Amino acid sequence: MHGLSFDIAHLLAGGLVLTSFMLLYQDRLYALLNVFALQAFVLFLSVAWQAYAQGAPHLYVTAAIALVLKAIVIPGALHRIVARLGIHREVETIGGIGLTMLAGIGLVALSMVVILRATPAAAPLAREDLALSLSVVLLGLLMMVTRRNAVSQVVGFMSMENGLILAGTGAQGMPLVVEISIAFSVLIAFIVIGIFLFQIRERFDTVDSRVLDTFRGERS
Amino acid sequence: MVLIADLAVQGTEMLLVLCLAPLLTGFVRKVKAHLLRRRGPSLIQPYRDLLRLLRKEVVLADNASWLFCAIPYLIFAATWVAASLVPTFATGLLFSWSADLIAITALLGSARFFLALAGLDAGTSFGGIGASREMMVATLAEPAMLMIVFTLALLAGSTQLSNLAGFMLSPQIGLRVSLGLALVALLMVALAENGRIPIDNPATHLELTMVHEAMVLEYSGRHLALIELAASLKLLLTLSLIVCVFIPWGLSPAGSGVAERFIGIAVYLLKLVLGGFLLALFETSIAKMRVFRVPQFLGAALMLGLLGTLLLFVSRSL
Amino acid sequence: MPSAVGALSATATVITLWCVVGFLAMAFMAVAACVLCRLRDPLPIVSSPDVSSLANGAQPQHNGTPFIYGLCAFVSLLILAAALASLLSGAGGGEVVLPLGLPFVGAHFRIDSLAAFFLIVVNLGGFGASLYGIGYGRHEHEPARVLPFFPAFLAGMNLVVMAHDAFTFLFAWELMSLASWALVMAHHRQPGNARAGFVYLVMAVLGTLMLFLTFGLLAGTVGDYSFSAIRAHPVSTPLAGAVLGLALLGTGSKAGLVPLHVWLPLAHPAAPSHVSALMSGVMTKVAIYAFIRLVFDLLGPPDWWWGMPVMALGAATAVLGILYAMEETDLKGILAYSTIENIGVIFVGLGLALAFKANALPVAAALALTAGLFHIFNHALFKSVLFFGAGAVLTATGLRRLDLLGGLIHRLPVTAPLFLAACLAISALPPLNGFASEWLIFQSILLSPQLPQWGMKLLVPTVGALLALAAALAAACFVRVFGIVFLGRPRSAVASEAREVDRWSLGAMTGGVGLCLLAGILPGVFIDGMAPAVAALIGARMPPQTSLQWLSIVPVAESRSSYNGLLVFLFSALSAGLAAWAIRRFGSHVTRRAPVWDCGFPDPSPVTQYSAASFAQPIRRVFGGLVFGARERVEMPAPGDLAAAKISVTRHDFIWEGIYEPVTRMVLLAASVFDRTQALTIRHYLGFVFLALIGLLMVPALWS
Amino acid sequence: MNAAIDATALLLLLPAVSAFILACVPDYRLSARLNSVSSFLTFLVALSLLVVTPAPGPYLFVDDLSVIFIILNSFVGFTTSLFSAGYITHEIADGRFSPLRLRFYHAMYQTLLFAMNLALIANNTGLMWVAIEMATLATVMMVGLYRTHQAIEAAWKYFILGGVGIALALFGTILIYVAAQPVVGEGLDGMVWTLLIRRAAAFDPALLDIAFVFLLLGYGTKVGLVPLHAWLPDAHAEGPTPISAVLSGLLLNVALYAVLRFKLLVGANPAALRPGPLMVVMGLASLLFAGFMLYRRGDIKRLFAYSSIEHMGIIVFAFGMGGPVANFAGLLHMTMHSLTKSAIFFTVGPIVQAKGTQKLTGLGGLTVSQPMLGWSLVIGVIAIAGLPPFGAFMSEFLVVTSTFAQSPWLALVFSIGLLIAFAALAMHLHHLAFGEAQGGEAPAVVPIVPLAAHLVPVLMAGLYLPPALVARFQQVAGFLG
Repeated sequence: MHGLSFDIAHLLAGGLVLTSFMLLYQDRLYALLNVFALQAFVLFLSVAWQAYAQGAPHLYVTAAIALVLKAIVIPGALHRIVARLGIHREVETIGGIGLTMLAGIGLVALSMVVILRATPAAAPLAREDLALSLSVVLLGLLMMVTRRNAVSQVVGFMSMENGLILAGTGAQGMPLVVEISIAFSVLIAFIVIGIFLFQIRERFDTVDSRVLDTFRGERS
Repeated sequence: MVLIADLAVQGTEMLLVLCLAPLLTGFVRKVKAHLLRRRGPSLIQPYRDLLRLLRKEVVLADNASWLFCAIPYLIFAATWVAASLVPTFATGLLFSWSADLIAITALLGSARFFLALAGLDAGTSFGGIGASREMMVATLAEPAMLMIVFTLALLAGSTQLSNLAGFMLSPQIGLRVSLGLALVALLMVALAENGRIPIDNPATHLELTMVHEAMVLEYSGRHLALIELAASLKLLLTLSLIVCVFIPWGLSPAGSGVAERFIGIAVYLLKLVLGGFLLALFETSIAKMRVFRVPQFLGAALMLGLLGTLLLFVSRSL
Repeated sequence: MPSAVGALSATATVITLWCVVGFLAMAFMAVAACVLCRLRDPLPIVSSPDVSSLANGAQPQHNGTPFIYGLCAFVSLLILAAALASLLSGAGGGEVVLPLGLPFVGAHFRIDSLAAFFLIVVNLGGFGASLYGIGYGRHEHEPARVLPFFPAFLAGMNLVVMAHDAFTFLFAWELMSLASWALVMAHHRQPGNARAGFVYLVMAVLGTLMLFLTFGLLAGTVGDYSFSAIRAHPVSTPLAGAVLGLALLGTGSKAGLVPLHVWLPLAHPAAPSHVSALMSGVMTKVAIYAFIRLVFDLLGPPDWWWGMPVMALGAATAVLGILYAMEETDLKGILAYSTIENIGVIFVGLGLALAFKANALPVAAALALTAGLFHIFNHALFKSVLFFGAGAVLTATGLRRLDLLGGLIHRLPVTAPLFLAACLAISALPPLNGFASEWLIFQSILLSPQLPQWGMKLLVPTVGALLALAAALAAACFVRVFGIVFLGRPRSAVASEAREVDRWSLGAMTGGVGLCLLAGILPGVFIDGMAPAVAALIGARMPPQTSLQWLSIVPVAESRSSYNGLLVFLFSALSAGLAAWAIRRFGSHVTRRAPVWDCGFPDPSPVTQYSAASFAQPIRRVFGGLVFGARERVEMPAPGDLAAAKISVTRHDFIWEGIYEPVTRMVLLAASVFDRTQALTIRHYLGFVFLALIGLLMVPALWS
Repeated sequence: MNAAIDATALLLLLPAVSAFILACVPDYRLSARLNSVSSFLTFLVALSLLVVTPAPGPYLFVDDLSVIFIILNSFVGFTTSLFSAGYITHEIADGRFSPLRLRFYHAMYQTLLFAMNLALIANNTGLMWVAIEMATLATVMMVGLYRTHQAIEAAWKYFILGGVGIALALFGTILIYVAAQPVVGEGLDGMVWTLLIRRAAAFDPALLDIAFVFLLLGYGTKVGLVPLHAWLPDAHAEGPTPISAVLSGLLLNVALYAVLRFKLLVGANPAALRPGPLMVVMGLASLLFAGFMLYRRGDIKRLFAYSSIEHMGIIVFAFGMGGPVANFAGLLHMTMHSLTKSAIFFTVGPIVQAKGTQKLTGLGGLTVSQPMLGWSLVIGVIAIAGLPPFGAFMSEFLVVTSTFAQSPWLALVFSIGLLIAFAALAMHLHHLAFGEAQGGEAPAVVPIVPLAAHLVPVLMAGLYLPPALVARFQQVAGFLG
């Protein structure tokens, strides 16, 4: 792979990490969803570039899924849910944004150390991609851990999935099976989450998982 | 022929202790009375008491069981057997190997066991007091006694009294610290076992201080006679034991002739007189202690016995 | 002839195995019968057990009870015969391997002389208990909770003794625990029994896990769990010490070594009495069998210090056990504590044997081991009788508390003397068997100055003193038991209306007492019987006893000590008879009944009698302060005040409070701390995942 | 050859087709019966694998390891479907299930069986991942089936934690591919088990290490290893009881299977981090943690859910220790746990239905009020606690003794963990089974057939293991290394 295509791939992957940080930084739900859409778009670009660079046309499918589903449909749906529930101002973070960002930087460092040390033999693109996608995965997980709101947890979860897709596409020649499964799972995940959100709203009139947690354990 | 002779000696020994026992009790009482400047009853008063008791009717408590009636015989039998196993004037008696010092202690233990049961049988509070205190005394006196037995047995290499006495006569024996400790402990235990002052007062019927008398409170007539006789036998036994182990001189060994036997008897009687006198002297010069001081007294005996044993264990390797 | 001898032994093994199968089949039959009854009558009316109806002899329907117990008795007798034949023929070898159990090892069974001896103990006890059960079982309210487990329990104990590989052994061991646990839980409605069952089960599993570890050390490295393979690969010295410790923990928890004894006084009273007899008299012995098998047989030559912990624990167990018994007021509880005491005595014997064996003094070792084994046999006998007697009291009155009993000697004229005889035996009084075995133990202590180690020199005399103390306390304890329960005046209405129990129960007790007397007056026969087992473990034996003059026993050599139970017995009987005859002949035989005198202060209320607690008070004042931290407080009202005076005693069980309570507290505390994780939010759980991930990623990141 | 391919295909086809059919059948009695019949046929097909081992294809394959899992799974699946038939009748009568929901339930049941079979016969890391994800989603649906507050929370918790676990597992899978790619080559080959395992020694060890971390955590979440276990108790407690049985008896095993496969892979590379110690630590942590958690439980199903965590800890510990004996013990323990734990849930279901509560305080004296169920529960608990004469005793014996030879301290800690867990179970057992009966004495239908089908083999295994089974287990144990 020549220099330019490597640089572009690298840039796009880096953009994904950046958007992850932006996700961490948000304190409004609408803004969060918008940033998530942005991340999905970056993912689309990245996957599309990989498809072009690797000459693997099946990756375009993945890219398209990312664009349509994650950048447009899901954020839109979530927008509507948030609007209907009227919770757009509530993103409660744990431990403050600053601390979260610091932790995020630590996570990126960790993933760099872990992956780059481990893969001296692998193709450079795969290495970089893996490191960056691990960062995205960890940042998504961090987001799930530091957000109380169910919608933002779902966003964190999907951000993790984005990282996984980045990793999958970065791996040279990874069979189609995986892409389909990812798309498939995102679809199902969305459905399930949709059902759950629907029910949760139906029963508790809020998607704050704290309310869900009131019971938390022994049946009383 | 030898067997018959042996049997005769054994029989004599048994009869001797049986006959001597009340005399010893009477002697001690007499000496005590003299020491207290009283005239005191005659020496043969205990015999008269026993005979009178034997002739009297037995008054049984309503609640008394068959065991209550059987116990005097059992106590008497156990004590008598124990007493006849102790070499008095002769060693190497026919049946002396059938029970050793441990068995003698245990036989006395059986007698005590039954006596305590008798105390509980009528279902009175005094009987209970006596029984529980007696067993308390026993829990310390018996291990102390066994420790003494251990000390002696370790020295002599046998728990058999005849062998023990034989060993004490032999020149191997020197002046041993362990022996001294054992002697002191044995004296203390002997006082406790026989319910003498300072542990118990054989003459008292003051309710709260009595131990032995409380248990036999409900006995009368021939039953009481047997128990009194057993008590006398026990005193004699203890004294014989002490003199046999610590002043073994004059004991006639197995297979000796009639003359030697008689000398043995004479020496034995002398020893008894001496022992009875010392006992009376001791009893008149000391006051009875409170019941709950007794454990300390006996605990000391136990410790002395243990110390004696330990010293032997340790010094064997030196 | 060795092949023939081996064949004989194998035959005995096979016969015994078939008998065990018979036990299991009986258990299965009982289960099937219960299930069938249940199916026929799906909604039985559950009646709660009623003490008064029990005392009045109201008997529920029992069709299977005599059948099952009778069969059990028969099968026990069969095994007993097989084991006796095997022991007396002196056959070793004859291993039977079945393709059961652990697949790559198989189930090994073998009856060597040690196993044969213990089979005799087990099945003698089993026979007695079954016989007793034929009568006693009729009073059972829920026989379905007893009948299936009783044969299974017997099967378990027999299998433990026969097993000759680690897995089969532990399997049988745990089967035995489980069956006895089920029997403890038979009267599950009574308060406290659930706790008893719980403590018992946990202690049993603790013991089993320790034995797992023991066998892990013994066989784990080789990977072959058969005993012959273990014997062929002895462990190294430091490891062997660890094995000894683990074996002490594992078998001690079942045998009742202090401080692992806590379950005994809870579980033994809770079970039906014939089961208590088995648990106390036999199961604890099976635990000792396990100890002997592990330490004397499998572990190889002992180190000199091995005897010390065994002896020290044994002595402590003996004294503490009997002191606890002195304080206990539950009849069966006292018997259970007294079992602990006797276990201690036995362990002292075993410890001495270990010490002698390690110092190459085989004859002394043989003496000590014989003493231990003889005491095992004796204790199985008299403890069974005592529990049978307690069961008879329970049947007659429905009561176990000493303070409600009394005067039963009048109401139970046959049980009382039998119980008394067993009390005499357990108090080590001549001429009964308890004395014979304790005498042997004392004799072996007297041989111990030959031991060269200083630790031994200091320990052994102390142990001897403690044993003597325990023996004296045991006498006091059983005076208390017999005196309070059988003598005096009845302390409750039920006790005054008790009725003698059935013939089967009395027969079982009579048989036990007869054997006690026999073993007491002819100890030499029994010692010679045990000689093959001792010789197999030590390599030496006590000199043959039965050929001696007058059937006396001489532990080591003629010149030293001897004891003749027969003569002492005859002698005493003769003296007592002589005295009785003389008095009949010369004295008065007039007897008059009159009210009790009591120094002139008789009180008709039975409450004024000495109670169990007051009987124990002097001894508590001597030892209680140290051992129980006991404090008495007397509240004496001022003169003129009509209020009652009060005495109250506070006691501490230092072992329970010092070991078990803290452990329980710690476990519960940890449970509470961990339990907080049950009530966290999803976010927190995600946090756990996150932290686990980061933590694990750090490992490769920081690895090199 | 053809027949063999048919067998693997049938394993997938049967549940898939029945799922469709069951989704369409309105009558619940018929569908329950169909459910059982289909599960039974699947079980028969699974048994046929014993006779004919199909040749591995690029997507599906069967080896000795997976045969054990497949047979066990289809067997428990079948018996649970029998139990479920009785169970749902009661639920319908109680009005907790609507017929529509029941159609969904049956369809999901078969989907779950399909997904698990797929996971077990997949010859492809990606396919396996997809199958396990599908199984997760199916169970999430079933856990939330009652639509109660608690059920939805349990399902939500399960979904989120399961989702994260699945995501981690996927990352691990990708890493494995990345590690394999330079050696095996690009494309499908890089994910085929049979190829991977053959070439694993040449993979980049550092990458394998990281991959194993992700895979262990990812699939470990589904195994219920501490600290990833949080979904498990709630999911067991709030779903229908047959699902609790399936979760404990099957799904955990499937996840464990995945972990074992990857352990094999990583273990085949001599330069990689040993996977054993990681598994040992997590197994031990699960055992100890779950042991302590058992004490304060107030809900009977949650109690046995924690016991499942404990046993998964034991199994993972055994496999982590490795060696022929420990692996054998691990396999045996897994089998015993599946059978016993589902049997326990078979008794718990009717008990809870009869008493109308699953709180422990409301359940007591079961051997008095419901003797058959009560004693079955006692037997089940004794069996699960590793007491003889049941099979778990043998496996625990082997684990402890073989571990003690290698590392005594670990064995000691392990034993303490066993004891702590045992004491807790015993404590609850005494309350549950004995004493005065509490709550209703309503008659309960005893699921005799499924209970016997589970407990009798468990009892038999404690006494006698057939040599054929032993040979197979030993072969697999040797193969697991």
